[in-house]
Amino acid sequence: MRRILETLVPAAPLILLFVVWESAARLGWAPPNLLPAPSLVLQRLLELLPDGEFLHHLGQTLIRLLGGFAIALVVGVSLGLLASRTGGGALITVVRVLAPIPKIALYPAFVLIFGYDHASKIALVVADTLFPILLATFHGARAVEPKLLWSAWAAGSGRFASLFTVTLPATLPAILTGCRVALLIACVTVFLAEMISSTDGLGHLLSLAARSFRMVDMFVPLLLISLIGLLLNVALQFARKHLLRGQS
Amino acid sequence: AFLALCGQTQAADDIPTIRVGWSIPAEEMKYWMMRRPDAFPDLGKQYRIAWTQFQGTAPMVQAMLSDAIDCSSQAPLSLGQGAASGGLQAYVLAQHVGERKGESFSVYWAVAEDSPVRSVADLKGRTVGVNVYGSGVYGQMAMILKQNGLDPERDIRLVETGFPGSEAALRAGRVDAAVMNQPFALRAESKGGIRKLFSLTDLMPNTVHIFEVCRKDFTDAHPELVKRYVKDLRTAMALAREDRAETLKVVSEVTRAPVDLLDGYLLTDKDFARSADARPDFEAIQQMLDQYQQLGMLPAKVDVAQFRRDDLIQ
Amino acid sequence: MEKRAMIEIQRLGKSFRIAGGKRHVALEGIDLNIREGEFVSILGPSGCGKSTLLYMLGGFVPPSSGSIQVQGRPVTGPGPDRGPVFQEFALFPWKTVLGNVMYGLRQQGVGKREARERAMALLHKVNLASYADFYPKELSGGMRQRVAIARTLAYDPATLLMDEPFGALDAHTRTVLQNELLQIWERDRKTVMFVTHGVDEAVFLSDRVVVMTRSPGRIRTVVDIDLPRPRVRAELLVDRRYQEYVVELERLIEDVHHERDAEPAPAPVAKTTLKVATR
Amino acid sequence: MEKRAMIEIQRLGKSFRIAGGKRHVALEGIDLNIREGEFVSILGPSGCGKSTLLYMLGGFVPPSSGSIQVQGRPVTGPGPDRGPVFQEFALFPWKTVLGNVMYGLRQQGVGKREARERAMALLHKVNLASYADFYPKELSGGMRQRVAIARTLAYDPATLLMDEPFGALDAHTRTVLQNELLQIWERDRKTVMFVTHGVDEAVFLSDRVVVMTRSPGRIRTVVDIDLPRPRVRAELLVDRRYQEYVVELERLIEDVHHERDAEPAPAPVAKTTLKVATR
Amino acid sequence: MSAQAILQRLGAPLTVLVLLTLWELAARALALDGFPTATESLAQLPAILFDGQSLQSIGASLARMFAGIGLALLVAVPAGLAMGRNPTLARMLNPLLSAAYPVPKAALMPMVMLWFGVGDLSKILVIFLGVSLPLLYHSYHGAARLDDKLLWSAAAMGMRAPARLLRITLPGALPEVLLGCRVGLAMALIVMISSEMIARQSGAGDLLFNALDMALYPDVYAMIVILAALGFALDWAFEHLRLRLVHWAEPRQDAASGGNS
Ligand SMILES: Nc1ncnc2c1ncn2[C@@H]1O[C@H](COP(=O)(O)OP(=O)(O)OP(=O)(O)O)[C@@H](O)[C@H]1O
Ligand SMILES: Nc1ncnc2c1ncn2[C@@H]1O[C@H](COP(=O)(O)OP(=O)(O)OP(=O)(O)O)[C@@H](O)[C@H]1O
Ligand SMILES: [Mg+2]
Ligand SMILES: [Mg+2]
Repeated sequence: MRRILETLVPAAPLILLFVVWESAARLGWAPPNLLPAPSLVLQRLLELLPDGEFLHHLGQTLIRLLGGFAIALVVGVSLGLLASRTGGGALITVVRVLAPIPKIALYPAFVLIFGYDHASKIALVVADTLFPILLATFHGARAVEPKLLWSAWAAGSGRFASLFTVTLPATLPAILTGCRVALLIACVTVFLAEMISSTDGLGHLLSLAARSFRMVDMFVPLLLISLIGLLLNVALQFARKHLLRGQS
Repeated sequence: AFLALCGQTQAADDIPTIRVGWSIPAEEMKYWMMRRPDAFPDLGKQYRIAWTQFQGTAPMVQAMLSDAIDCSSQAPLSLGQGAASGGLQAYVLAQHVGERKGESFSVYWAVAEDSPVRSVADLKGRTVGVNVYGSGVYGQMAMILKQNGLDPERDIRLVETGFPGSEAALRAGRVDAAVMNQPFALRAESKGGIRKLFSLTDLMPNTVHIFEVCRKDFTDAHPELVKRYVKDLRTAMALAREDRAETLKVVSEVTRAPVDLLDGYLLTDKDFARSADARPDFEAIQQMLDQYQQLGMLPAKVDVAQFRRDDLIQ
Repeated sequence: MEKRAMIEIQRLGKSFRIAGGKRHVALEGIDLNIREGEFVSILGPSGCGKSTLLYMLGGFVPPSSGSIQVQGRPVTGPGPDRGPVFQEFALFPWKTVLGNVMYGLRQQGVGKREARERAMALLHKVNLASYADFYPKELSGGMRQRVAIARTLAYDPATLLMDEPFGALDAHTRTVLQNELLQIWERDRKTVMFVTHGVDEAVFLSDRVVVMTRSPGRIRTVVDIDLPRPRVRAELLVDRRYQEYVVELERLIEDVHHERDAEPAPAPVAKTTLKVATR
Repeated sequence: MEKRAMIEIQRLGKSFRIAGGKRHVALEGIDLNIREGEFVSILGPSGCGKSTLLYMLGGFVPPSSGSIQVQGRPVTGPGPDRGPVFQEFALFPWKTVLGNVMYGLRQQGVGKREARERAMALLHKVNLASYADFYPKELSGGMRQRVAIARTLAYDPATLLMDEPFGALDAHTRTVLQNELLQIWERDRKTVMFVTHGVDEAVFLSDRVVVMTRSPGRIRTVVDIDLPRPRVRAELLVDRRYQEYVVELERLIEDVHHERDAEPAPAPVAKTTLKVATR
Repeated sequence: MSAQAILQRLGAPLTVLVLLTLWELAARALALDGFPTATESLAQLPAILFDGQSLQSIGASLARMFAGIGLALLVAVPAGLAMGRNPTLARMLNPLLSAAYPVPKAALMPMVMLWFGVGDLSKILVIFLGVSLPLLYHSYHGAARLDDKLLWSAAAMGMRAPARLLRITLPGALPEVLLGCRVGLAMALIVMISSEMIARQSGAGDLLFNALDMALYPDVYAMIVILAALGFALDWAFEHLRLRLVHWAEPRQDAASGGNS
């Protein structure tokens, strides 16, 4: 009983949202040609899920999403750690200049450089998710208690090695927060890339449906990306719990 | 919608306002009205216009469905889909641009000069660029491919380049055939190295590209207002055609394209066709709607009659 | 039998920039030579710069003036020859107790298995073997302090820089660890800099006791503790000389506290001839 | 003359979930009554649960079993009647020394000016007046500890819960603050729970001393300290009864340490008849 | 020492110069139509910067951006802090948030237009959503990692929970909150532009996307340069503010470098 309640609490707002949405659609609070009932969307989603072609689109999106995120994670954490050490000032200037650029404007160049396949979309995801991770890592690393580093150096750990044995684990909480932000941005960006120019992926399905005003079909990818975001976040939360079991 | 009122820049006095959506690059009538309002005696005095620019026609259908705008520029496909699937009810009141075989520019697909692709059929297995997958232009291309024995879904690899990115994609070798529209076609031609493969006039001589649409409920409620608007649109068309030099300036102000570039095609035979009275070509529209239905891009037959309100067009 | 100086501190000073933008002088004109294998304690009022001195010896913080040489070479940074035990412990929160103690060994290239064994042996000594899998946040203050001590002892640095290492321990545990430390020291002849507030602890453990003035810290006096070694607590406690040392140091500390800030501190006496305790 | 119980602790126990998922018992079956205005010290081995006990008294951490009543009402949360001094100080890092000490006063609605004056007076007492504008990170360990003491004394809670409050101080400063605390206590008759590792400190300050067993902590013995008040250090140090208390408590602590874990802890003796020290 | 100081002063301009040179070289080497060289793009700057209307557009965008940021600060920071200190609240809101944030705002434009019109309000909303993401999560985790004993101390002084959120949790988590702000500020410029992608009135995004639509790539990149400069200036100003606000938390000046080497 208690367990049921415990799993229900986090789900409650989502359920509430669904109820409100459903009644909004059913009771005509929102025009049905703009907002379809969630039950219809869910039903369509369940119809589509076993469909091979739909799964292919889903797969394409996931490859771009996770591929881009993984690259941003590795690059962002490495650069952030390096920038936190002396001499990293130049790197931070570069970040300052590049971070606020709307990456979407670079997309034409990405397409010409990387082609119309995965690479250009992954590049866009990387460009959008890199900086949240990099900045979080940088600030986290700068705030590491110096005595932890001193302890490591005194124990014979080299400057470079201590980056991984001390700075990285001590920065992990900040990095994971950056990841959380970046992961959600990645979800949005991959859709944006697929909506602008693509012939596959969920974003493509969405813009196709939107252009022909098939609202139920349009909300299927939206619902799916929500679910993906939710699942990725749950995964991240587990990772966080495991990785930070000693801390906080 | 009540929130829309707060966000909207409402006219302080009781001069009626039309909320109009527009886009670039080929709506000279609207650009004139935006940039040279003094040339229109009623504008600003009898009625006002709140302009909002959109990326493409589909968002404008959505905006009309959301009651966020009253009138907008549309293309046959987006209007047809809006009507068939979105429940949009609207009138087509003026035509911005179309094509006229032999007299005007026609959207075409280009290949590199030295490309082995010589005919449409040669496109089999090639990468073809299109502005937007599922757009009207795509539909007509698909029709042409079919007529040449190609299955547009299987026999070619399609990528979305958009009109602006088309030339660059072709030159970078990312596509084998690229879709060309003005002013990008002119720029590409002047640099050379490309060859026309086929154009939309191969399919039909009088493709309609953009026309003006107003919501039915809005028009029926404010017929006088819409009438004034349509009248001014026609005045703008006349002005645009008469005073080309000024039109070049106006368009340059709006699109920020340099006058030199515009001078190369705008309102010449390298440009789309405009009719003096800006009258919509309903027949051509119907023909296009039928093609789209044939291709499965429209779920049902859309009768153009529902978009007519002749008393406003005279 | 004079041994050569392991650590040479000359006219060492340190000032900090504080939030207002002003500078705060923490230490001034410290002169001190420490021989190899010597056990030197530092006594001084709270805030007089004892920790700061250790940081500079460790090479963690650069001096503002003066110089420090260890084995004839200027200190440019930390090294595994000088092992610190920080006042705030500074345990790695992401590592278990065992992981913390193994860290230094692993850094020195000791194999996992051996590192584990040696770490566990040390944990037994500090009476924390049953807490090997705990994380620092799950420990009490005194337990953390013991882990910090074990972590540094584990990789066996030639010099120990210990900042009130037994401050959070109960009397019994403290005595046990004092004896443990003395044993290690007597066996390996480490050089030890030992900051403490316990006068009796300082006398019990040290060859020399440095008494510092109030902030800004200078060296007030250096007292040689001429007591036989190995020292046994029970014997020492009834030794008259031991008691005299304690009384004398307590008096010195009282003096330090009652010297007005305005008065110039007496000239440092670090250069007194060193007498090696008879062993 | 029996005063009524200020704090009633019954069969109190606390266990923690540790990282592995297991539970670790920190405290077990604590029974203790503390009268209003009583000064009770707690002695016990490192890690036996002294801090945990104070956390529960403060209402910061809920007990796993048993109950605590303060003035007849169960503790449900923290309140300004019980002021803690934490072992790790827990200063507000974004406030200056002065800001930290003023904080509680301002919280109680004392005007800015008055709060400032009272805070400065306290800072003078802990000898930190010239550091009023420093931020916590710019202080030495002992200075931080003094700020923490001043911060709690400032808002004048009826009960003080002090966790090794003088642990990081040098002997002189410690004596000064002990006397200060005694004065405040004698004037305001606060109830004080005082965790310490200093047996002499406990005897010098307390009405009763609670000795705890090794982890999991239980109460081993409660010793009444039947020494006259007001107590003067110089007199006390030569008082035979004082020395006897110290020796007895030291012996008790030794015993506690040598009791095997396996042995059942002796029955708690908290309910011994309380004798109020003659004053 | 002074040479080092000079180098430090010149560091940022020097880095920017290197960046521009790299861009120039890369663009020349690639010779792509959609990727103009630095010189071509910088040449377009005066046309934009000396045009009153363009400046007004950029100003209008910035005004919306600051409105969005202000809203995000007011809503996301308290919400994040509350989630950080209240696990039940966090458990309830987390799924909702992680399901809501991934939804591309562009796709919801019809609904947004329906409820908020095509004007400033809907754009401010989109900016708010973008900026609130890092603010919320950094506040959340910052608050969750706060040392309990600080809150205990305040509670023992008689401070109630809502006041603790404002006066203890907020300052205690401030370093992390401000990190969220720094990320949010960079994102604000990005969202400011992308909020103007679909429905445009006068704004910086309008300038940029029009140039994109016309394939005027040097203009696009000139806008990018302007945005980068704006971002740089904002970040620079914010860093100063940040250091003033959290100087108490910065590790010792000479700490991370360690030693006097
Ligand atoms: N980062 C800093 N910024 C400014 N002043 C500092 C800093 N660190 C230490 N100080 C000052 O330097 C002086 C010496 O500090 P230190 O920690 O060395 O004292 P200590 O002798 O170890 O004291 P304690 O016995 O209390 O630990 C103090 O007055 C302190 O205020
Ligand atoms: N958060 C926690 N999780 C798990 N175990 C804990 C936690 N906090 C304390 N403990 C355990 O509870 C026991 C008592 O800890 P506590 O801090 O109360 O000890 P203490 O008597 O104050 O010791 P010390 O004198 O060393 O400060 C210890 O064994 C410790 O490991
Ligand atoms: Mg210190
Ligand atoms: Mg404790």
